[in-house]
Amino acid sequence: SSNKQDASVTAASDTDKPTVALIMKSLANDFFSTMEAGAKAHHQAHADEYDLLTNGIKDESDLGRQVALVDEMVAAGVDAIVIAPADSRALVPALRKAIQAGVVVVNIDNRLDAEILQQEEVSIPFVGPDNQVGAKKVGDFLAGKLSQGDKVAVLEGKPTAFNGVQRKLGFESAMQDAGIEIVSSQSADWETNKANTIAASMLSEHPEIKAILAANDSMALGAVAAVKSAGRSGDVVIVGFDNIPAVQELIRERRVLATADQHGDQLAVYGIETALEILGNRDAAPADVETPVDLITVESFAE
Amino acid sequence: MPDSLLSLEGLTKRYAVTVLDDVDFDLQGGEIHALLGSNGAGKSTLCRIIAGLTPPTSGSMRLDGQVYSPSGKQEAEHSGVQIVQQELCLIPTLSVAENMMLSRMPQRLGIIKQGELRQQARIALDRVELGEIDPDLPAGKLGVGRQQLVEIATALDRQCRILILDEPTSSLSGGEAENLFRWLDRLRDEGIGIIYISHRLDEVAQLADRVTILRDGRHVCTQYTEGLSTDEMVGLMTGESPAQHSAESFRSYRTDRVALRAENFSHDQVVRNVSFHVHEGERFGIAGLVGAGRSELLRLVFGADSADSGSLRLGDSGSPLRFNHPHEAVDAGLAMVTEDRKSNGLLLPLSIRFNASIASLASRFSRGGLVRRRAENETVSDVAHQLDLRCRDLEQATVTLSGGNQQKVAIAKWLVRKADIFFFDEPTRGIDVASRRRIYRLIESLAAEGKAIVIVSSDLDELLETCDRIAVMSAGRMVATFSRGDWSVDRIMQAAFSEHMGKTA
Amino acid sequence: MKRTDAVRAAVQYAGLVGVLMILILIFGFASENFLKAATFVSIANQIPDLTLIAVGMTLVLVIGGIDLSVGSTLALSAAVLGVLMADRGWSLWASIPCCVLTGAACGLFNGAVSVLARIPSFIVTLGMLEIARGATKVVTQSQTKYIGSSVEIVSEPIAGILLSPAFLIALAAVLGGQFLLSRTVFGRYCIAIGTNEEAVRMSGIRSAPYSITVFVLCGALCGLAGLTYTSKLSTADPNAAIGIELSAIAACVIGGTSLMGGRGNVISSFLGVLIIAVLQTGLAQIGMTDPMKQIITGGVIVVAVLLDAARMRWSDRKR
Amino acid sequence: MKRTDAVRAAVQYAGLVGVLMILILIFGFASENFLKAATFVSIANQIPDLTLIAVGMTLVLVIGGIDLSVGSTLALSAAVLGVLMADRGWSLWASIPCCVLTGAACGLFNGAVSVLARIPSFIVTLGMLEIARGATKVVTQSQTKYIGSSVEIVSEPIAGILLSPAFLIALAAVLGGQFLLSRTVFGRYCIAIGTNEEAVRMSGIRSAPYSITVFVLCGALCGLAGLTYTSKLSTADPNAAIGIELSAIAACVIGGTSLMGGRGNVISSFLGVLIIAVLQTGLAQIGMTDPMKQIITGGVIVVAVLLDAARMRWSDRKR
Ligand SMILES: Nc1ncnc2c1ncn2[C@@H]1O[C@H](COP(=O)(O)OP(=O)(O)OP(=O)(O)O)[C@@H](O)[C@H]1O
Ligand SMILES: Nc1ncnc2c1ncn2[C@@H]1O[C@H](COP(=O)(O)OP(=O)(O)OP(=O)(O)O)[C@@H](O)[C@H]1O
Ligand SMILES: [Mg+2]
Ligand SMILES: [Mg+2]
Repeated sequence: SSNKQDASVTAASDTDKPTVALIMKSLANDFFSTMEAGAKAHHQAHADEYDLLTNGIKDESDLGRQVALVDEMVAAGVDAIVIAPADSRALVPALRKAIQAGVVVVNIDNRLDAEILQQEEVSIPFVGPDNQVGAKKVGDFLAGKLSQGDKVAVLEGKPTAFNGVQRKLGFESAMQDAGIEIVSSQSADWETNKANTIAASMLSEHPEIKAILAANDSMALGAVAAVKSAGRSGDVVIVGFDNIPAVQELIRERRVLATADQHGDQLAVYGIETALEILGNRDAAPADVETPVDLITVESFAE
Repeated sequence: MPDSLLSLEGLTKRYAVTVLDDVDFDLQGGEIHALLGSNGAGKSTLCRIIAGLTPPTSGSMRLDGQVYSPSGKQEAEHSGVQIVQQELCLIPTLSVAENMMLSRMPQRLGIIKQGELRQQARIALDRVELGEIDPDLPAGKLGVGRQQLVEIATALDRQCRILILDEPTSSLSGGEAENLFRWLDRLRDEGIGIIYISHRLDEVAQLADRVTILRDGRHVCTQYTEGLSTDEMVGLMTGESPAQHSAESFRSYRTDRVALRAENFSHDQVVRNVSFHVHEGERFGIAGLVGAGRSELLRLVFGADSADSGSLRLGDSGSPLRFNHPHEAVDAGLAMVTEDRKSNGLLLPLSIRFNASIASLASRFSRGGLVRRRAENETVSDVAHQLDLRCRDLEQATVTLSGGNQQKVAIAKWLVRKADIFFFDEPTRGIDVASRRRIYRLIESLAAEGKAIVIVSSDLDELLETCDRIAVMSAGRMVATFSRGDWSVDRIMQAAFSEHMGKTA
Repeated sequence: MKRTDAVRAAVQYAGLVGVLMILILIFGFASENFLKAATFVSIANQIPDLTLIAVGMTLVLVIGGIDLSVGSTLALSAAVLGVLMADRGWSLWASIPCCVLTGAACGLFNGAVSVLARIPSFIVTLGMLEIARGATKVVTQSQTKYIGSSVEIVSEPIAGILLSPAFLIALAAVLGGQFLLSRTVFGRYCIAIGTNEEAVRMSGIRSAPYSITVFVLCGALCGLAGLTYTSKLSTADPNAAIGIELSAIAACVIGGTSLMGGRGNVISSFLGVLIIAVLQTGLAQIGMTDPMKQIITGGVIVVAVLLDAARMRWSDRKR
Repeated sequence: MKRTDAVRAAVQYAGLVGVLMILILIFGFASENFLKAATFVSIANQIPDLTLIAVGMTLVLVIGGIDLSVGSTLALSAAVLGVLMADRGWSLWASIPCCVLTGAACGLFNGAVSVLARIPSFIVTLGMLEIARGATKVVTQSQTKYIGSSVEIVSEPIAGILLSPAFLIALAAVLGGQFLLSRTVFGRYCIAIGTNEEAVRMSGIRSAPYSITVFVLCGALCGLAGLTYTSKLSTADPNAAIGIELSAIAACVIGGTSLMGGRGNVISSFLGVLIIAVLQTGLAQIGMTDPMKQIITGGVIVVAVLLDAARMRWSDRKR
């Protein structure tokens, strides 16, 4: 692991090697730490091709800090920025400035707002999954286990987070298609403990609910605990999103039904590769890359 | 009788108990009117009402025949009433000058005129011969005596028609007090009415035109001072026939065994190479002017401040040592009643019981780490009784006690602790005559038990009355030591000024 | 004596209990399922972590300090527990001491640095807030550690009494903390230190060991809270308890503990915790929107303290 | 006289400036791009919000209060600005007063309730922290409001001097705040109130108006910070500045302001802000891992205060 440490500190020292800055959201989140690990592994395998700087922010809503990071990376003289924006609007002006300073920018994970991009007159290639489609897949799988007229509850992410909204929409459309009613939908701010409190309240207020759909796996963990302490394990089904290791175990134990894997470890790699490609050929028109989102159920671990 | 400057009628003040009950009082212009009473009689409360610091529960006041009911201190000041309170209330983080000018800063558009501020403070200080105080110094850096002088200088500097002084001399030594009296005489001649509270009855006899005596919140009498002896005053205050204390003779309990020997203590320029010793059963007094370094000396020996040099021996044969923290001193059997009870003597918001037992919890009132409440209560109430503490019950917060009773709590803490060597820094500051006697008797009985006692006091009479020996400090040096029998007030005062003479000459 | 003591206690807690009752009534009316056992079981399940931390915080506030690192300390202790149990396969009983000791070690750092170097505990514990959180991420490699049923036993109701060991631990901490504060020499010294440290020094008492011990105790309680938190979620979460310091301080201040030191009551802090927990659960149960939840929570915190202050003034006047 | 004043000031700030210099040197060695103009421009661009808030916080701390609601107040002011400009199409100049007044109104609530009802400002502003954040979400409907270039001018470098209006506003606030505190009657009263409110009352000065004004000032400064924050992002962000209260208090305490009131220096707080900003930027530039960043940040905060305390003790002894 000491190698890994070294890799993270390598700053831009070689002038002929491009430096890529990866700016993520909260590195305290499993998803982004997986993403970072994937990026670093890729960098180690291609250490002669580029230098890598990775940075994250305190939590997913610390926009100001992320904007500052963009500035700082430009100041640090990087050649490309691969960013998972914490907000789809607020980052655009800062990225526009970065582009004006000659930095290549690639957008991953959370798509920047097309309208604002247009207003700011920039185009930034997006590399990432469609969260709504992923959530729909999870929702559809759940619906298959329930029957029409059943009641469910949704744990939303932060209401300001674009991917959270997308996932909620995906869940909703799946439930609607199957004729299942959402009786309660509240935000638990992506947090395990908050999700635990809220899920517990949902269960005592609506004892009839058959399933809880969590917009990320951390919240699914909280819901699992709430279902357990309400003594209703096996009776209330839970699904999540992100496929973090803790939830993989719960799926094996059949305490969580399904989650979605957007291949976080590869997401940044796709982004970095796209950035390197553009650096190699500045004239090519950058195109969006849609990355896969897969449904994960207990069958996924069967083989 | 001419029209009064200020007259109070039926003034009553209730907290949990009635502290002022239907009190009448009047003050003429151009008189010094002393308010006397034992601790907790209600003197300060009466003055606080006049100064607008607290409203009366009922009763009326008239100033110049007009109804006067100040809504706050500012309004009282507007009507020409100034007060110097018993408890120090300078703001330690502000400079002396800012403190003095706090409610009337020289300013333009809210911006302080620094030069003018300093100058006005300088003038006010010089007027009362406090030339050595730097107006830019933070007030917290001054000793207690100096702080009291600054407060007096502040009040004297302001135009007023009524001046209230609540125990202004409690931390002052003879010289400063004389200086103050000269000023008060001058103000009296200008027609200003002065209310003067003090427990030093000889001062009152010398200064006041009339005295009003309060007892337990009630008005006892108002009389001309002339023809009233201090013994009679005491009798009126306590309600008993005049005591025959003056007949009491001094008795020494001094033994040959040295209890504590301090050698060559120095700290900055405040204490300079001071040595002294005290025997078991001896009462050793230290006299000096304000700022002479007496308090600092005690603090150094006690381990409260770290000395530049100095060592001490306990007993006849002890090896030299130095205390680095007061707990070492206390463990070795020392006790110190500090001079500033507010800042380091008492835990003001907490109860009497809590304060009295805190130093002895571990040694006397603990079993397996638990507090033995029963034993604690019994001991504390015994000591409270011994000191004649005036309080509602032992759970009363010490802040709500009268100044003198607070002092008794500070002493009670060490009586409960049972030390071998006692340091008393201004032990009777703000304590009434009767209680003061009680404290002297208490000190005497401590001496009789063979305890060694060091008393620092600005009240020379106190030292003359209680001590076997009196040392005198001047500007940080211990310049002389007198034994009972070969001292005189003159020689002591001369010694107290000696270092200053040298400098100016 | 005993009688008046009880009366005095009742009056003392009346304001907070009143606020609590009002909240329960309001939620009872607003939601038909609030006044059911399930709700109270769920609340009892939520509060151990915050309660344990509030007890430690009360002690720290009493000596005039503050501990901002409680959330990070909880997370670090939980991370140690998680790594030992999930990765190393240690048993629960072997891991618990390590978990509590981790918390105590953080507390020792806080106490030793702030007391011995005489710098404000605010800044030392703020530093610790960052340090322990960073260490948590190092220990867990920023991964949520799933432990599973072996740790769940701590928060599962004990057959017959419906209460979990976690809840009982928290209750014991409340009673123990209150006893410590009001009946022991140690507690007396803590109150004295918070009131006027200089006066304590001049009374011949060394305050440093007591102050440091308080921080260590607070850290150890955070360690215990890490255990209850982990057992509740069956997972050690590196993002656990972010921001809990504000909730804990709020609970203490609602309970009348002074931020200036010298005044505090552990039982009142517990009532503060209950108010916060009931509010959170109730608002979630009536399905209030997120912004309204925040507005109401903020409002209730202020109103609770306003009411309590008014009651105290009123009862002071009556005496 | 003037001369010694200057010397005294130099000594006073020497500790913090020293810490700052050491940090800059370390980062200069660790990253070849750190000691370039772009880095300092980027730092200058980041600090206005925190600086403005730290100025307000210093004043509040000086009177012995605390304001936890600064982040939420900033966000609410920014939200008002965003809605007026993005949705209503108001001009920047018409919107700024509304933005600042929103902040001042929050401050007025904090000040009026805590001072008049005599309850701790900690709890009132904690309530406000929730209330204003909830209100922000209501106002913006939990959406970031993209404003665009019309608001960017506040944080764009003015041609020729390389500094943005936002930075100049923050600098003016620092100098103004320090002047207010050290040279005006108002400032001296604030210090007196924080030291001993009772003594101030005894001097016949009503403290309530001063205390309330300080909270209003702090609120208004948060409003201004909302403007600089928004202009930096071109977007009004409902999640803006969460947790900034701790950074702001940390900056003040690093600068020697006492949480007990009565002592504070705005310029030192500004140095505290600079230390925090340099640390953040430097650590990001050398690409330290996230957990290490936190650990180092925490460590540096503690060490900075330790060094400053040591320096103060040393210079006290020398006198
Ligand atoms: N705020 C208060 N609350 C309750 N009781 C009080 C309060 N202030 C004063 N008292 C009580 O009022 C009584 C009179 O106090 P006061 O300070 O007027 O006495 P005093 O005559 O000045 O005594 P001393 O000579 O000791 O200064 C005392 O018993 C005191 O305990
Ligand atoms: N901490 C301190 N810093 C600076 N000067 C001090 C400090 N403490 C005391 N002094 C000064 O040292 C001198 C001696 O003070 P000390 O209190 O020992 O004198 P004292 O003889 O007890 O007189 P009194 O207590 O009546 O003022 C005074 O001038 C005082 O202002
Ligand atoms: Mg009095
Ligand atoms: Mg003295």
